[in-house]
Amino acid sequence: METVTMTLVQHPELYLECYSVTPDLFAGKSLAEIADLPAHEGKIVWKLGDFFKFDGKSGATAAETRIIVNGDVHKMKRFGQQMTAGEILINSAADMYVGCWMRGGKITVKGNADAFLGIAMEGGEITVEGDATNHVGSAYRGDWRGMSGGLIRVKGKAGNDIGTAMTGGTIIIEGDAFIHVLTHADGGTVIIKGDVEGRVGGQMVKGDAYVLGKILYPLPGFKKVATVEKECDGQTYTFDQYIGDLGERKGKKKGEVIYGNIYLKA
Amino acid sequence: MPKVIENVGCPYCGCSCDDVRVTVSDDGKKVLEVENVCAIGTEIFKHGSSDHRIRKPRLRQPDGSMKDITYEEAIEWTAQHLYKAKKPLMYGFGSTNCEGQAAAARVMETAGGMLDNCATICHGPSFLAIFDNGYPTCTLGEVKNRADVIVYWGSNPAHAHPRHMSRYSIFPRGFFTGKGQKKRTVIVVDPRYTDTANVADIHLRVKQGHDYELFDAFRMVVNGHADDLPDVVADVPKEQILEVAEIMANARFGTTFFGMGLTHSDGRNHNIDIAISLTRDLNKVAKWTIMAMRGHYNIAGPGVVWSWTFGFPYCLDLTKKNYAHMNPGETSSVDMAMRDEVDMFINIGTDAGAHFPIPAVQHLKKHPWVTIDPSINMASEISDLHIPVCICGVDVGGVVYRMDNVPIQFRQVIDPQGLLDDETLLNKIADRLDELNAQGA
Amino acid sequence: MSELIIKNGYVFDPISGIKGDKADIAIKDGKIVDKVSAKAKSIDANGKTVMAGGVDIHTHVVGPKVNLGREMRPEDKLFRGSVRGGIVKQGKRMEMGFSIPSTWKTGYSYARLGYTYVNEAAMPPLMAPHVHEEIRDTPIIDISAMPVFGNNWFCLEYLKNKEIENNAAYIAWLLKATYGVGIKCVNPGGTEAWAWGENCVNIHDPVPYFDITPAEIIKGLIESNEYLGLPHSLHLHGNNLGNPGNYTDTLDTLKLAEGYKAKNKFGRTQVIHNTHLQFHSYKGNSWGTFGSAAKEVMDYVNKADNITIDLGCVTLDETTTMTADGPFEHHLQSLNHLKWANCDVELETGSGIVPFVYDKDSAVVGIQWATGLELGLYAKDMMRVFITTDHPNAGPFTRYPRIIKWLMSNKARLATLDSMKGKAKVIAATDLASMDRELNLYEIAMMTRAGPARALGMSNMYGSLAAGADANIAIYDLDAKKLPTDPELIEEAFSKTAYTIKEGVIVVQGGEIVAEPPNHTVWTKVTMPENTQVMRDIKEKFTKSYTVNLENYAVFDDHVYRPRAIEVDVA
Amino acid sequence: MAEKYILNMITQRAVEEGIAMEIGKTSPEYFDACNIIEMNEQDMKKLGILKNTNVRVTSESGQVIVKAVVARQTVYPGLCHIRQGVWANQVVPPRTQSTGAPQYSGFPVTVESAPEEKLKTALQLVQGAVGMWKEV
Repeated sequence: METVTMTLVQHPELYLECYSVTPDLFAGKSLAEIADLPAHEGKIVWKLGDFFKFDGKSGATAAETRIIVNGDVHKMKRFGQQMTAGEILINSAADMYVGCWMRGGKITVKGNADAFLGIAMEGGEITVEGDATNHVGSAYRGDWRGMSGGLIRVKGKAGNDIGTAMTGGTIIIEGDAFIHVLTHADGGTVIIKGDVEGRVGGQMVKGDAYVLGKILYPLPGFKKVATVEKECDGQTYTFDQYIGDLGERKGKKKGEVIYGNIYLKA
Repeated sequence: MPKVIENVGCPYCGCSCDDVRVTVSDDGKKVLEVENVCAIGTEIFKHGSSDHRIRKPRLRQPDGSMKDITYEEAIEWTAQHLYKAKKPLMYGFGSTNCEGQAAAARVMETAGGMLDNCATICHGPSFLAIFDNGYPTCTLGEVKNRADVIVYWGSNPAHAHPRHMSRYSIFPRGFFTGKGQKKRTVIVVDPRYTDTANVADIHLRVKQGHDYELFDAFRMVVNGHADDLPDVVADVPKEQILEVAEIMANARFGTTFFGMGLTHSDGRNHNIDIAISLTRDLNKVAKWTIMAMRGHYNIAGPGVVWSWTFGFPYCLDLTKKNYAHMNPGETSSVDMAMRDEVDMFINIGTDAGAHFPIPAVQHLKKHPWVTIDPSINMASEISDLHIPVCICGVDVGGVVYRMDNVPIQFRQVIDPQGLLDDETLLNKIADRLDELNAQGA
Repeated sequence: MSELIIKNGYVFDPISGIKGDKADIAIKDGKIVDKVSAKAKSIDANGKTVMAGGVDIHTHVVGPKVNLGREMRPEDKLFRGSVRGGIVKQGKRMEMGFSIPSTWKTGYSYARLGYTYVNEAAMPPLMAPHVHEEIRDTPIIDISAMPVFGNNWFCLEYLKNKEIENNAAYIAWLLKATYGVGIKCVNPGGTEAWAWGENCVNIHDPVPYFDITPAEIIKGLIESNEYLGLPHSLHLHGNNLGNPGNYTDTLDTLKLAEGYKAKNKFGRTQVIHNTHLQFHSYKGNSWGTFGSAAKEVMDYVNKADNITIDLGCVTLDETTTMTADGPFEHHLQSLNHLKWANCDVELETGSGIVPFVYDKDSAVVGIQWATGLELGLYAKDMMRVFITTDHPNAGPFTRYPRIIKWLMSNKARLATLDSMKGKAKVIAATDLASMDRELNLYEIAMMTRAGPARALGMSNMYGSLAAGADANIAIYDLDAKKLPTDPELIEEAFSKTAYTIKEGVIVVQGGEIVAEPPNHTVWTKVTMPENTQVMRDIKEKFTKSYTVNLENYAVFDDHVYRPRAIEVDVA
Repeated sequence: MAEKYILNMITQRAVEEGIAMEIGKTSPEYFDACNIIEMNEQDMKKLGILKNTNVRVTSESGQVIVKAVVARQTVYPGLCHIRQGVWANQVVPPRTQSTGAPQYSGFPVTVESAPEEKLKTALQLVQGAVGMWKEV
């Protein structure tokens, strides 16, 4: 694997859209060609080279390309948009849409990530060492096809709309979360290791939520059915199992009704 | 001889009443009398012929004072700043006609900027819910003619839509509802005992910010899980939930009118989303519709006009010039203000100065600020340039969209006396931008 | 005086009977003429196919339900693969949306396909000003819109009492009030029933309260239409759309036209135009036994020369269904569980919208796809059978070139069929695999311009290359004498014209928009003696039941853009 | 000295505010209509606030002086309401939960008796916030 290191030399005045920063677009290009890739700041179309200095070398394919981003890029959006393979390491906080519509590969953000982290992700892995905000692994507005595969791990806390309209894949929030976890989901798994304010699994057709802390305001649509031992992110705990959302429509498989589940640590 | 103009549209709330009678002076310059209008609407017509109306654009001077300038100078100033800005934002349209909104779309597409309307801080979450779950609705006449159960949820028409209950919902005698209020059941869900709750048959005093749970509870009942319901949900006792669910399920025709109580509290769009889910559930057993209590007489307008222009109703990012992008939370005015994402602000037909949370105003004020509005308001009084325009429905007519998206044709009642209307002003700005773009290219 | 001559193209013009001969088409001041002066600008169409500008008889491109579809589907504008779906920057304004394009994209896209006139198939009268605002903002193409009548309280009451004359007078008044072009009827009675959560599933199912049946509504509207002698016939979307086994209801509906003869001065021959017939031609009694009844239905249509139809072909895309058939959309959302919009319109109509994914691997979808094509291939009189997708219901109109490809090439059909997971079921439930008919360009010209123009009663203006018609012309990069063996090239040629000419102005060249002349709003102006009874009824309904004042209901003249009236006199 | 006690604040339209707004945001009518906080009587007692006296309302994003009144459209204990407009927006948090709509309804505030504090006009508040206010 080859590595391209991009180091911030100039802060944008507003926000910069770094949709070109993906292993797919860097692969097979010289540093000069990479520096020539576009980035929008409002209506101005800049080149990545106007903000970053580039070192190293890209691989022949996305899978063979690692990108390291140095400098404070918290005002830069859309790192790893639609990437299919390779790696991105961001050594600071990043703005919105990290790994949006991502299909494969790996992204690590050392700091915080802003909203719409990994929205509509299909595969790959995102790790955020700081906090995330709202809409982690949720769907784009109006789409009933949210995150469908891959793994998002947030080591800090997160806000609202985690896994909205999710259909597959896994989201792990190691800290607390606010409201709306797996809302409208039709599959997928969300693990919250801290506490949640409420609205876990609202309008959920199918899917699994694991909460290791407390749910302050549980929804009336969930009913406790069992106490079970389950593995959750490599550890086994005893959970109270709730099924729901009983207000929402439910599918059937082999004559059995399929429910969404909340596993709340007992 | 004073002249009476009938069937005039009222430029206040989303009721967009079109039965106002206005008497104007012989010279067509003054409104003498208005009838069939609520107290708020009256003030708008009065204001239209006030001697204190601003009639010339005003540019702020280095000493902080405002100096009258010509429209041509104001157009030039605005076009130049739009041209220079990397990411200008035009926001407002609570009180403009659709013709003006279409012209605004052209301006911001040409400028490569952001375009947003007041829905962003009002019913924007309702749009988000419509995106996610659809919108089973009807026109207001259906409610008047058919509805036997009416729910006002987080909305307070007694204050915000003064003639709503009398023209469209509770009181009128419609075709199948000849007995009017007597045959209708009215339910109000609100954390306050509002003046609307006061005329209702049932008031559910929901715990503020917990409407989502209450909707979930209703859906449980409608979908056959009443037995699993907790004793109290969002401060509402189970018996009351069962009682109201029974009324809803037995409606011949029911309508839920929802307002800011849902869009402004925790969960925002999800509160409406689940209300739509409940409406869908109820349509399995009864006939149900749902409607947003849109605030202004034509605030549905920009959503309609920009949807046919760009495919999105609000929060438009037109900076890419060849395609539009929308994602509220990112491209919404208050979020962009708070993140310092924009570098010019045009406030049109609204008052961001008064209605945005003050930190957002402080952020926006770091950059050039233009206010296009007939009145002196908070935005005009902090702006660099204030351009007065016609009041739609008073000095200029046009098409407006009522809260149920029914287009209503508004009439001009008095002479604009030299004031430009929004459409003309904005098209002149767009023409000038076309020239600047051509020169730049 | 602008003059233009198109030289040496292979001309296909069913209206004047030209079947692919090399001919020159002369244009002067926006009209087709017999000849022009030597100074005329010339276009070399050598080796190319020349047809009149396309005419779409049934599409949903402007108005409230189309626009709510746009509004409620931001994802229709999102990434599709690596690019944004269907967003092309070619005109002056942005082009947005795939299944429900923005008004600008609509105009530009139709022009690129060589279409210059389209008929918006459903205008709720109360919302007419909205329709006209969108027509203003749709570039290039002329547009007419049909107000919907099949669930209108006035019509239900007049027709219940057999008052054809009053019903006709009301229709004439409403055409003027809305600047509408003709009579649309959607799920007669069923949409009114839906206002109470019910439906009329066949033509004898009575409408709640109004005590009338769909059959009576349909016959009454035919009679009213012929009483007025409107340019177009009753434009019908019948009951029980979309359900297995519905073809018997369709045949019952079509038989209602028996004994009626078209009375008009426009050369129209049909009394019913049955739209999107594909959705009405199903066998079976469940989704498991679902099958095509295209043969049974077309056998009837072929015999009944007072009927025209359009296909409503499924294009195998993710699209957005939208119709004034409110109960159908409610039913559809219960099947696919996607978002659902509905809007019941007071005293008049309703509508529903549900996104739909026509997944080619679903056997039912494959059968729908085959059914639409079978209808076209079983047709005998191509002047009565028109290509549509019921845009955007069975797919976006931007796929017309693909439908043309399938109709013109058995190879293309079999290739698509081969790619379907449910291929075996599709073959078993339809005749398509055994049909080797391939339509020719003359037949395509009948199905896409000459036929629809005649059915709309406008073949003196549109869909024709005869002298006197509007100079609306499409030149396709297709050598009519040497059609490509690769069917994909047929699709490509019909996707982007070499030239599109609108009223004598070149608007598309090499697939790119080069000009945007103003379009027209086409409508029907009926002149007839005032009917005091009807005027009284109108006043009463507005006083008692509408929420908009009568004086604000009719579209103001200055809210109609560049109107072009078709005049009808009723003595 | 009253203790600090967290209330849940909402801000909504009122007809008085609507009328006054159309008269003008710099009018005395607007001033009178919008600079009041409506509370439950129990909360006022608990906080030692006398009816129709000024209080200081503080949220995570700012503070404002308004006059405390017993809500005519009753709020339950723990809930308070300032009519939408300039005064409410001094304390409304601009956070939107990534929807674009600020937290107008349902945010924590403290309300303290401040009878000596003066009410500010709308213009004074808004121009003051952006450094443009000049005493005349």
